[in-house]
Amino acid sequence: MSLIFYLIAALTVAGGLAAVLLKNTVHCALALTVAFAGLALLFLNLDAQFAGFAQILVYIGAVAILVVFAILLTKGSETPQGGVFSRTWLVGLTAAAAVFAVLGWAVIASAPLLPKAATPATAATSAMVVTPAPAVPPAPAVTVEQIGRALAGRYVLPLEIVAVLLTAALIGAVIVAMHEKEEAK
Amino acid sequence: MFGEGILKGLAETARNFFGSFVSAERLTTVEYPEQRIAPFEAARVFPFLVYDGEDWLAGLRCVACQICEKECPPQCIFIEKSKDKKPDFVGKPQSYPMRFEIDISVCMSCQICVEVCPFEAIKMDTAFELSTGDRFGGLLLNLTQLAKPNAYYRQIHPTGAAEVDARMAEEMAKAEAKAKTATDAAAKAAADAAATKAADATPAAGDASQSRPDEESRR
Amino acid sequence: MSESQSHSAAAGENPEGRKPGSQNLVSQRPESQKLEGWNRPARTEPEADGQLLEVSMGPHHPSTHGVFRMDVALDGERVIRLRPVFGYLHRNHEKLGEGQSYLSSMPYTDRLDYFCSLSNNWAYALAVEKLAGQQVPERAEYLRVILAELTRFQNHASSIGFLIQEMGASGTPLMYAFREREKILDLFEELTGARMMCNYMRFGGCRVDASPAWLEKARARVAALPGFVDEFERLLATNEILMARCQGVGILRPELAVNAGVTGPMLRASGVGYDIRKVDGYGIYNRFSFRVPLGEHGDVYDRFMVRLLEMRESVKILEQALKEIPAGPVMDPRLKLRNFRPKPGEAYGRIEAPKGELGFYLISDGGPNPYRYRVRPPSLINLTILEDMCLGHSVADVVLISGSVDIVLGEVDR
Amino acid sequence: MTATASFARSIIETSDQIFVLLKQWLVSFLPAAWQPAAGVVLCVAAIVGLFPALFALTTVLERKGLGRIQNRIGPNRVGPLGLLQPLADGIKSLTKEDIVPARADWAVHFLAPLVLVVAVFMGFAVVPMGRNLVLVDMDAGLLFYFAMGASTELAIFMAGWSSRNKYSLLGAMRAVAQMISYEVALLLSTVVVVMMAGSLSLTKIVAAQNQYTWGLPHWYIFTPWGLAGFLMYAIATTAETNRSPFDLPEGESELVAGYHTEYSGFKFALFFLGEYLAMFSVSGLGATLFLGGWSAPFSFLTWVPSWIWFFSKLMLSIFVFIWLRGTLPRLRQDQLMNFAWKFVLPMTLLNLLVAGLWRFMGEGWERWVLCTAILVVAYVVMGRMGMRREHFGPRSYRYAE
Repeated sequence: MSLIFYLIAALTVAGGLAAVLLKNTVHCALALTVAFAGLALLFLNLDAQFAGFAQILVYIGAVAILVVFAILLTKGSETPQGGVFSRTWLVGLTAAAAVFAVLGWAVIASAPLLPKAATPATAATSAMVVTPAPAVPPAPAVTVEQIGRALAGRYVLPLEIVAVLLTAALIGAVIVAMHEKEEAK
Repeated sequence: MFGEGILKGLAETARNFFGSFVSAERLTTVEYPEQRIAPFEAARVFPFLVYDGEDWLAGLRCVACQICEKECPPQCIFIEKSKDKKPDFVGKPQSYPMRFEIDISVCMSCQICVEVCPFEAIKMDTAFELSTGDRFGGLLLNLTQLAKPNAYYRQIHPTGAAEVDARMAEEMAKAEAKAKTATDAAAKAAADAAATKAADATPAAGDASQSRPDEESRR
Repeated sequence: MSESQSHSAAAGENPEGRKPGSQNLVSQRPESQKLEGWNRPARTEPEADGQLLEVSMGPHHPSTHGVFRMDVALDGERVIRLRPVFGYLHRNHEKLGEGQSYLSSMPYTDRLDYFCSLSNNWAYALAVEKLAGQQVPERAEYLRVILAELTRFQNHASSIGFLIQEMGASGTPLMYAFREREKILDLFEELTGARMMCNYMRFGGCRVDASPAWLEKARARVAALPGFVDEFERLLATNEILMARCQGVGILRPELAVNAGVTGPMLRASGVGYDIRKVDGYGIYNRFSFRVPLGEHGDVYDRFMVRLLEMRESVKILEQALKEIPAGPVMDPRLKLRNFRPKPGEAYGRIEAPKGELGFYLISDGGPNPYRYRVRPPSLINLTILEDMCLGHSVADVVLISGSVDIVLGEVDR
Repeated sequence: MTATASFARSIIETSDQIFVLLKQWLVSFLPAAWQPAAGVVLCVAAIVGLFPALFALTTVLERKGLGRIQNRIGPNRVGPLGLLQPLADGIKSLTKEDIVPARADWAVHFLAPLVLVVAVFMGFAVVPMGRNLVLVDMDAGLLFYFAMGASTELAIFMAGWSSRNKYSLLGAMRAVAQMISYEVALLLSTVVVVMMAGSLSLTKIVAAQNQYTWGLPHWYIFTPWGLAGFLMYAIATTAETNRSPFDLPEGESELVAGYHTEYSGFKFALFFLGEYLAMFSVSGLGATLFLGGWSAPFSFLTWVPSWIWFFSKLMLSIFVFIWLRGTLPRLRQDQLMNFAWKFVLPMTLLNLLVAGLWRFMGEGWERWVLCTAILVVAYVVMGRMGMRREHFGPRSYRYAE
């Protein structure tokens, strides 16, 4: 675990906290974007290029924009006058703690499964500085091609099911929107 | 329908792009401070007062009749008539302007003053680089700044000046003839004066009381 | 697009006779949709389904042609309400005219529609001539036609240029228009002494005569004009983006146009064949053969094309006038410009200015000044229906529609 | 004879690799441990220096070119032929007051131009600008490029929102909606290249195109799917970079200046820089994907240094951008969206199918005919349908007599 990891982790956590704690909803959305970017950097730090770039492309390029648009379109852009804490903060905290516990348990439980020797992630400090074809042992580093082959081979059925689902959702969204527009007329 | 309109437009702009390098019809720009176009003869910017001879005060054609002051649409002319009268070139006593001021920040270069002037005394200048550091005083032209010789008028409006000169020479001749028929000595002296004026390169100003065939009847 | 269909279907009630069966739609149109007041809030048509965004476009907006303001209420980008606000350039033109001699008002008319000073001169001269019963020499009439048509040509070219500029074409058509306008203005300057504020016409003729050299130059220029129109047409007329932007946008129904007193290319683009050059035949226009192009749909594209076609017709008139121009005086020799006192009475002189019917209404009480001096400015009256054309369209279209009206604020606010 | 030939070859080799050699030479002064990091810093410095310089040159070229298109001369006062104009502009924007509106969200307002420029600069990292002349040759290069491109949208939104100006917000909303719509088409239009080259690495894509038959290169643009893909790519990138005719976000006739209405001085210059850098970067990517990157257009011209080819292709596409700007009016927002979703996107999807067909039909003239036919028919049908749906078309006019 290098210094860079801690820096990125701190950035991510700070972004996440800011997203929860800031008053202005648009600032929250932007802070969330910072958290997304931090996550992407973590992926890259682990040499998972595809996951990292997909994180940026989807979460920063699309999801963040979506969130921001949603905020603006639902009149949520005004700064609330009162505090940022909701009255049901205790429930929220409990739920968050439960989720964190489950995730933590999952991580700790899977730790013994990792091969002990394979910790080459430190070699690639950042994706930007990766020199072409470094002499890193190809332990858990998954190339884009491998992901592609896996998606088009072994996992083709889940992929297609997800695609159908998303298409259906898209069509549904369009129909909902069209319906509203006609009602407005 | 399939983008051919856009392609046609692109071809047109490409033609203009290359055309502007070769055709003066296309590239009409004149790079002003270095290149200058001679102003058209009819060009008009701001009025000036014409004088004959060398001494601008004596030769000023303006008789302070104040017609231009009255007719000026934006009222930018101010004239103060003299109390006394000075003899003009034919010896006829005429008033002259004590003050004649034109505020060229108000003037709109309409040429109405030139059109209504019966004495050919006010004409339009073609000088246009008149910027000044003082926007009030600097743009209020007084008599000394306004008075310009007939030679200058000839230079900037040759055709118009030639017409005016010819007309005035004709009137001079008439006045001379009139003077000759009068036999008394005083008139003869006046005719002498007029003759010396006529011999001068700049013919004298016309007389308002004389009828000028087309100019006068038009007004 | 269903909107545009219903509009074009309702486009009836015009003297030329249009699609049968469309007439009854006009009579059935509910009262609420007829034009009553220009500042009335939204008609029944568009309805906001969200929060309205009030935008004040102008008076310092890049595309309002000067100091003109539109208070626009937007739902998203759709216009729900639009209120044109005039008067930022009011210069008291009419009252000035009442305090001045007939001659002194002439240079002020230049400044009404400063793109077409010669047309304004003519309209005013026509009114005074009617008032005084003044005749105009033949050659002066020809010169007036030549100058007015040159003015029309350059005005239409520039107005198309501005329109496309507002569509975002980074000024290319405008620069081409200005290139040609430059050459026409050179002609004006050579003849009248000024490029824009010509102050050339007088009641009873024209101020100075045109030299044969000038006429030759004018002939050469006019011979080059059709090439310029061709260039414009190649550059713009079939451009898909332009068609997509202009067609079906800002439809002006002919009955509304007539009711609102819209004139000029705007009216003709709506399909009403009304051109004062044909209707009045003022000056000597009935001697020339030219056609009046008419639009079909009354949208922005029709206005654009009608202007383009009118440029071609202007060239035709110019060619005839420059060929037939007789010799002779350009001014009635008996006329006195100074101390001009027409007999008591009233007169309305109107011409087909490039922007529409430009009229001057004068009442004389026998004095040296008009008792009443009134201008009928086409720009202002054509602008009054702006809201009706813009409702339901987007902001981008508002800019386009106001551009297609072809206004000059000097004339709107006077 | 062989000596001169080998000498010539070495000259050609050196001129081709001059920047690489220069870097190695400069780095060799440092201790071995620092060399990789120093090399990267050097490359980044080169990119950060080169492209703004190119931007300066392009602004003056654009103004002059646009001027000539419009029958004007263009700037010619500052320096010889006006070439120092960008210097004057730069000094002006640096010395101008930096105005932040009183109600603006100053932090976001400040960050927006920085985020934009940084995101755009990142894109250059993976574009090969010559043989061996690429900062990072990563496997997922194309993906990286698009990931960075996607981040610019957020910067534009930040700029528009933080200015607290109606025009800015409208402009930003327009820009973001437009960029998201066209990003889909942009991604899909490049997928065909990935399908053919079998790699997301841009160097491999160039290498796949750097072959010659009868002296002609195997650029992807010379295939039916490549041409269609290139056209779609060109349309999508024009929209992505907010250039005319898709410059709605900053349509000055409607929105004054769009999302950067409230920016002045150096921040405005940064937006300007970001826009032009985006233009260079998409031009470079387009050249890489479809025009063979740094490869020469004819086999007998391969002796010309590869970076010269890359930059000529880049400048050529910049010239096309300028030409389009000088000719076309802009579209309206809904038309822009319709165009993206109803024309460009279906065409790119169809192009995927065509590319697949091409791949599996094998060598021979049949695939040429079939692929071309499919694309042309689709284009004609869609063009006609689009026009008919919107009732567009040339009109004829009658005259009142």
